[in-house]
Amino acid sequence: MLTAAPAATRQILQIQDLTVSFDGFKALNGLNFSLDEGELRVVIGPNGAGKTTFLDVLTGKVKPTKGRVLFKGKDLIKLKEYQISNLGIGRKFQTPRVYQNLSPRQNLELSFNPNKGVFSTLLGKRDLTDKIDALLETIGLTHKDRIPAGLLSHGEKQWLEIGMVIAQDPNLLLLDECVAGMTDKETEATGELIQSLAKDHTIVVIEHDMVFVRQIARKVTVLHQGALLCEGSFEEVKNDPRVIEVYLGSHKAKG
Amino acid sequence: MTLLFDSLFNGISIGTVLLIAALGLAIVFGLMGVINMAHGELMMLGAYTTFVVQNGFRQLGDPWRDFYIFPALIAAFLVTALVGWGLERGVIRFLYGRPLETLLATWGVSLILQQFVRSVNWVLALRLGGFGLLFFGGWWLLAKRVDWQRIKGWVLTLLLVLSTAIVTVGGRVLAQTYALAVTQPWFGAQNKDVTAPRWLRGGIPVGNLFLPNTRLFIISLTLLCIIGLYIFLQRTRWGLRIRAVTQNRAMSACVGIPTRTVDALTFAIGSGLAGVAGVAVSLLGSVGPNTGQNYIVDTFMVVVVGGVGKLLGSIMAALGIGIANFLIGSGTLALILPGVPLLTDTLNFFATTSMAKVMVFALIVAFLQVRPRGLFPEKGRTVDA
Amino acid sequence: MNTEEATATQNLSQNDSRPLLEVSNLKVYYGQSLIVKDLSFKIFPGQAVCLLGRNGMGKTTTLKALMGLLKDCTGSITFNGEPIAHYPPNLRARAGIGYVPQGREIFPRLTVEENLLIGLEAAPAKERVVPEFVYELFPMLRSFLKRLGGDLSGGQQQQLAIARALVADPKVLLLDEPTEGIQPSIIIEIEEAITRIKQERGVSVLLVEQYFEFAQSLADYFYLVENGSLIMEGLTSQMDEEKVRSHLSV
Amino acid sequence: MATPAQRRDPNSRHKLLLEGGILVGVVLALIFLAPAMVSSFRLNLLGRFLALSIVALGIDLIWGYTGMLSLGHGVFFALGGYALGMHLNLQLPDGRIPEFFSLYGVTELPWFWRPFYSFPLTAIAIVLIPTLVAAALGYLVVRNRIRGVYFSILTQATTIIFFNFFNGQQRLINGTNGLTDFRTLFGINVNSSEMRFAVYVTTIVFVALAYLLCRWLTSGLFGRILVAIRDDEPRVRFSGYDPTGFKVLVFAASAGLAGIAGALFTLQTGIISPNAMSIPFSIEMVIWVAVGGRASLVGAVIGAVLVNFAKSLLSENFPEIWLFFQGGLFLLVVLVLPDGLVGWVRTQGKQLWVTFQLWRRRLADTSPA
Amino acid sequence: MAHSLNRRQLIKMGALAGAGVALGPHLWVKRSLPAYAQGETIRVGILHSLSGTMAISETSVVDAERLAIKEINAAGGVLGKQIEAIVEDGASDWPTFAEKATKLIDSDKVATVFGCWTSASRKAVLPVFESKQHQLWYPVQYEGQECSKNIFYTGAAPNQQIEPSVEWLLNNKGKEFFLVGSDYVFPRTANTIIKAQLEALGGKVVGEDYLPLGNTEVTPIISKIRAALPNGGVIYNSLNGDSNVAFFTQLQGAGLGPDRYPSMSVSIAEEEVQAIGPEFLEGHYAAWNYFMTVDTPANKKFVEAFRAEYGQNRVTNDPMEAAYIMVYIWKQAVEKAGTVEIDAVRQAAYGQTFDAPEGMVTMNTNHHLTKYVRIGQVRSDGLFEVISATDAVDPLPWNQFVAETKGYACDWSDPAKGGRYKVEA
Ligand SMILES: Nc1ncnc2c1ncn2[C@@H]1O[C@H](COP(=O)(O)OP(=O)(O)OP(=O)(O)O)[C@@H](O)[C@H]1O
Ligand SMILES: Nc1ncnc2c1ncn2[C@@H]1O[C@H](COP(=O)(O)OP(=O)(O)OP(=O)(O)O)[C@@H](O)[C@H]1O
Ligand SMILES: NC(N)=O
Ligand SMILES: [Mg+2]
Ligand SMILES: [Mg+2]
Repeated sequence: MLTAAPAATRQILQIQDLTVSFDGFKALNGLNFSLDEGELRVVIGPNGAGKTTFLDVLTGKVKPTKGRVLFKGKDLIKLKEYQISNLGIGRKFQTPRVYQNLSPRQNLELSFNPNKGVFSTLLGKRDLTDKIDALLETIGLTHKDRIPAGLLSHGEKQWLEIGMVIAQDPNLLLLDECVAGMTDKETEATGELIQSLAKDHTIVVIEHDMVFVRQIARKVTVLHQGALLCEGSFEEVKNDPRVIEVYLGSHKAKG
Repeated sequence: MTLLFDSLFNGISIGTVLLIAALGLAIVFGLMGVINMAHGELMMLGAYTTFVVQNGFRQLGDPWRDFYIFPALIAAFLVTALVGWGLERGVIRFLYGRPLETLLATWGVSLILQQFVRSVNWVLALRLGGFGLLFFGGWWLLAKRVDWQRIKGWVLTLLLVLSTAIVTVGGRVLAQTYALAVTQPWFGAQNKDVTAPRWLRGGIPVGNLFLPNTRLFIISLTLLCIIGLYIFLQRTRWGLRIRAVTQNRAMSACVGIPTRTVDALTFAIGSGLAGVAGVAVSLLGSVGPNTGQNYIVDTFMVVVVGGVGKLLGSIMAALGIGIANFLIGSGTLALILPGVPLLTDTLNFFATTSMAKVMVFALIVAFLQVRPRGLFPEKGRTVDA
Repeated sequence: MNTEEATATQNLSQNDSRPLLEVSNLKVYYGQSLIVKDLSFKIFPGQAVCLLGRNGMGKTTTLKALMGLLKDCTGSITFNGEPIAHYPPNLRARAGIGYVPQGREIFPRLTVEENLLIGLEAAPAKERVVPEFVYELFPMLRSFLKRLGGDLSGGQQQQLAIARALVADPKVLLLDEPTEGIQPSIIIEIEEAITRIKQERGVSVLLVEQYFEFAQSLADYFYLVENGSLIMEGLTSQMDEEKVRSHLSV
Repeated sequence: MATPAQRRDPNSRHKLLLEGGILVGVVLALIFLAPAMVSSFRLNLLGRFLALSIVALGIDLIWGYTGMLSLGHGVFFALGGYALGMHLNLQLPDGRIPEFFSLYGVTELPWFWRPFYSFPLTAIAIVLIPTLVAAALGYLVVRNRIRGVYFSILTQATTIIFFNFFNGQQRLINGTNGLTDFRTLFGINVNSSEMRFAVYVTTIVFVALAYLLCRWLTSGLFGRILVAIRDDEPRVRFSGYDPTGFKVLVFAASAGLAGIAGALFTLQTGIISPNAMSIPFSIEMVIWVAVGGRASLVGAVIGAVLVNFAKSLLSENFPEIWLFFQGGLFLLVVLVLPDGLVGWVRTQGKQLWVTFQLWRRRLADTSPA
Repeated sequence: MAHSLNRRQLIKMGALAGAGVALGPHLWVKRSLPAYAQGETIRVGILHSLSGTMAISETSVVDAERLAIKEINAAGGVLGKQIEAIVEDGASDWPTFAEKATKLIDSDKVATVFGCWTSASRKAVLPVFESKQHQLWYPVQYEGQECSKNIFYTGAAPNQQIEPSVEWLLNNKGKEFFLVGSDYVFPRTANTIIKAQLEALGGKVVGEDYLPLGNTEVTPIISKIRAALPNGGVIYNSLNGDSNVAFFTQLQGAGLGPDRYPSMSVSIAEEEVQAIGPEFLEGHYAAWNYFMTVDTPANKKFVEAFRAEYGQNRVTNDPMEAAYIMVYIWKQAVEKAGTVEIDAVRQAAYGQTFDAPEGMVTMNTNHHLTKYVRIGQVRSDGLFEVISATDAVDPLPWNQFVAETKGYACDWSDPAKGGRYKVEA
């Protein structure tokens, strides 16, 4: 396994014994997990392993049955979704979720706003045009910046939502399957984008695309049946027989 | 003990009326998501159908006149189902996915239906029928021509003008020739009298109590409807189809469900149930153009308090509201809970029918604070996600 | 690109020379804008055809048009020798077109079992039981029969969507990015299963896929779409990979 | 459908100026041209309908933009109306109480009437009471994440509560009859033509102000968040916004507007009764907005004025069967103009414009030949 | 899918067609109506609810008014001119009443207005008629406590209906009363009067309940009546419209028959009996000035004329008769004044007598009619058996049982007295 993180790096996220149960079914089952500040972590695992549920807990969408979640030392469990978001956690959902009747430009503008109170939103003055233009360029939607986002294709929505998380500028980015439905080249571009973001953000990426995982992975966590199966470098994980058994499949894994 | 039983029976009596009125809505609104403001008017049509059937059976003389209620149930179901079917084909189907628009459109429909029963006479009926025959018949005939698409626009305009002109003139001639016989409204604005058959009047004395037959009849009718509905939704594939179609119309079509038929049929059944409710209501209250208006808010309340889309929820909600209504309105609650002076005073203040309504609705508001999605809320990931 | 030659090759590879699905001059508008521009292609019985293209190029739009979900489209669609362009979607489904849409489109408030039963609506046979093989292909489904479709994880939903299309025993399967969100081992199984269905039952497949290797190994023939037009087609076995990939990048 | 959200392109200033110009133009036309063109009866109707357009603006704000369908705005409208009505009923010589009290044997003015002797307090109450009631109700409801039809039904239940209460309390507020028989305001006869014109002008000014308020709320980031809440409220939370505050604010604001509208309407109609809290009236308000065009402020104003004029004219010309038309009108609008009149003008108007341009060009091309 | 492309167009057409069918004829009739040129007719307004809850009652009143106008026109009109009625729909909405009243006065310049049913609508239009110095004729029994210079009231004042009926009940049916009414001003005020009267005459009110207009759930009330009057007693009923049907069917369903629980209704007339069903009402009582069964030549003529005009199955009732009367009294007043000028007509109306279906009535200077009071019992055919009748009773708009108005009267013929003056003892 990896060496323990140097004492200087602070742990930004600590999770102990996290359990989420839905009418008796344990989507997460005694999960322990921690993340250092500035880390880029990839989480993989079979369908239904609990990866999305894990993000649901982190963002306040699901309240855990048991366990502790500390972000920057604060307990997240009692907080509401928007409070968590304002603490610095941004999320991209598994199926892209953008504001259908707002244009990509407006979607981004909404995420850029630093003060999200009612009155500061109403009274605040800001000009973000340049920043938004730059971001639109990055996500390749400059030419579609004025049409309602609901009309974008699937891949374009994926890009837009990535842009929205970036615009939010959180300390911790949670990206749930952000390259699904992208071409190989675009996947690669996304990988590069994520790596450049990783310079000054902590990031959790959930993915099934092994090529992509290999491109960006430093440390990989494997979830299985709501608990930690193993953790390590890409090569370590890829060759772990348990991972091959439950996840990759025996013959020809991609990547 | 009698007090309790009395309250229970009376509460259930009130509740079943709400329930039978709400059953159709539980389908149309609960399952299909159509905010049908004309639901009350469909009930009204059911009540008018009862009136017509009753008069027909009166002509038949004695043994028959007491059994009009059964054919009336069938007729009311069929008439309102037919109207519902037309409504779905003509209006609702263009509005799926826009629930709030259905509210506005059906509001328009409800106004039209109200006015229709006030104004309808032979002239109007023949005009509408004649127009339908001329216009749509002409359309049907001409649509067989090969160059139809090309000539469609102006031919339809022509047909429209022609058939309107013909029925207008025809109607006038008719009105002048036969005068009162054809211009007299069928129903008019006045209320009509539907009298329960003799065997439904009176009641059964049980100890100190008196259980009115009409109420017992309505309770049984409601039970019957619930059972029928349950079988339809759970034991046939329709229930599944309806739910699939309302959740995702496009995908339902893609798995081979004839969505149009499902929509029309579902709406027709929901409307037909409204008609049946109309029969029940005609035994209790008046039959008039406004008959439906009195029920519309309460029925929506029932469906929502129960949890939209939950049949069981609607049942519980209706009974709950009924019992609360009775307990508060009759002042029984104040009798049951003596001792606390302030509470008793408050309860007495609300112990008139009018103020009981205030109290019951206030309780509903409070209830929704506690259970924002009704008695039986949808659960799971997709809710509020 | 020599279309005739390609078609000839295609025909050669088939015993039955009549295409199962033939699309010619398909045009789709969204409002004023033309999204699919004059697309023509064929699929033969038992053949797997892949539609490649970058994001937003009109692949999903094409499949939706084939299902009859879009109103502003022109062109002819022939299925099994019958023109079906005027059919509503449910008749197309009943005629034997199975569809796995992008975004899964599971019925969220139906249970897994009900979702599968709904899939049977298009089945030609009248018996209403879910065939066993879908549970073998996706064992997960069996353990979650009573769970709401909307509660499933993304990948589980995707599996359910494929299963839902398979239960109806379609003649042609339209798959819009079927591997999205599915774990690698199951992708392999899906690939094997589709190959098997194709061979054993002669089911044709129209596949839209970004996962290049998957597309390559499953499809016999490919079409490359850019901005709503075909720019390249051919047998997958003879595909100029570099050229295709260059079109797939921005 | 999509919001005409303002784009910050270089000529946005220009557009803003244009819009302001048009607004001033319309206001001036209404004040100076309309009286010369229509009879005093119609002018009075126009004044009333303009008052109603203020509620319509409020409804558009919460329904058109934020997606909260209130079926109970009649309550806020009536609260505003009653506030002013009480003040008008108290314009009596020393110590006498409004006449209707004697019907029920009430000899002493109920305590809550007292503040309404003062016009400033009344003016504050007209806005503040509806706003506070809405804020309290809105907070409870929104905080519990009651949305969609649940919200609508809840507002409907509230309406019934208020209606029955006002309807049943003859001794406090004159029950069904409502407040009527207004004589003077500021010592001037409310039926005098000067007063009527003054009220008319005031109404126009308030419509303009309400328009500006809504315009301010719906443009810019705030407006976009409203739309985002309408589209996907839970998602908004993950973007870091608490929708509660936003929703309560616009709900309260729209209730305040309804209160003002109610007061102006009452003054011009001469009566406020619990009928204003009846369900049909609240539904009609929504219909005005739908007819004009959801999520279009101009549409709300136009819708309110047009629908009401249509209703007036239809019922005058076909008193026996006008409901056929009224119902037909709603049907037609919903089916044929799904985006309301303004939406229709936007799409069809654009098309017509394009056709017209083409035609002109063709004309220009062929003319020299 | 070309068919869906055209759906808008089709709907539009369908709607137009529907509208055409429904309205074309009306447009036609409308335009062809006044055969006589403008200025040769006298316009009058008719202002009732033709839609909404109150349409149930008010439409037949319109029928009666139209009949009277038609008869007058057939007999040569008034002042040699034909009367032209402009009908407006108050839509059961009080502000709408006010709006339409204004319209009739300002736009149509009518000579007078016949209209209203509910007291609420009358109160709503009262300021309009007063501020415009115009005139309303109001045909329904009401709660009194009002005496406007601009309104003529041709229905009963409380002392011409409620008070005598209470007295009759006390004398004949019992001392314990349960009061049921619709939740609006007439029943509430009527019950205030009844309570004062019972207190003065030694009766007792054992319970009181109000149902919202149009509400039909009466189960709690029935329970209360049984609880309050276990051994029978008098039910005094001022429910309006729809609620009555529910009330009487359930009263019978619960076994509370007229033998032990006689009820006296003041808002149920022949039309309502038809709608409720005579079998539920048989044996119950109602108090009115007029019943269809009143045996006078004038009534015979009235009923025949009405049925000839509107159909043999139609019935007449008290408000219809009052409406019929008021058109004639207005006509007589106009003829006496020689003009339609409001004030002249008002002066001329005082003392007008008319041989009405109910008997000879006289317009008083307090703007109310001297009328006959009758108690009727419902027969099996749905008409009333008149079982008690008084001589003509003079109207007292200000109630003499209610403390605040005791000793007050109204007289508009004397400027010194006016609407509310203290009568010297
Ligand atoms: N509300 C719920 N009710 C019941 N079961 C649930 C609920 N939410 C999640 N589950 C179950 O919990 C398990 C974990 O789901 P989750 O979405 O976290 O998986 P995942 O790891 O993200 O999978 P994928 O890779 O397919 O996205 C699944 O089996 C899912 O069916
Ligand atoms: N309803 C719509 N109205 C207008 N434009 C639309 C609509 N739906 C899609 N589009 C546009 O049509 C184009 C093609 O979309 P489509 O979904 O077919 O792309 P795709 O090839 O499937 O892309 P992806 O790989 O991202 O799924 C996109 O540019 C999209 O913005
Ligand atoms: N005056 C009445 N009956 O309202
Ligand atoms: Mg997931
Ligand atoms: Mg796609």
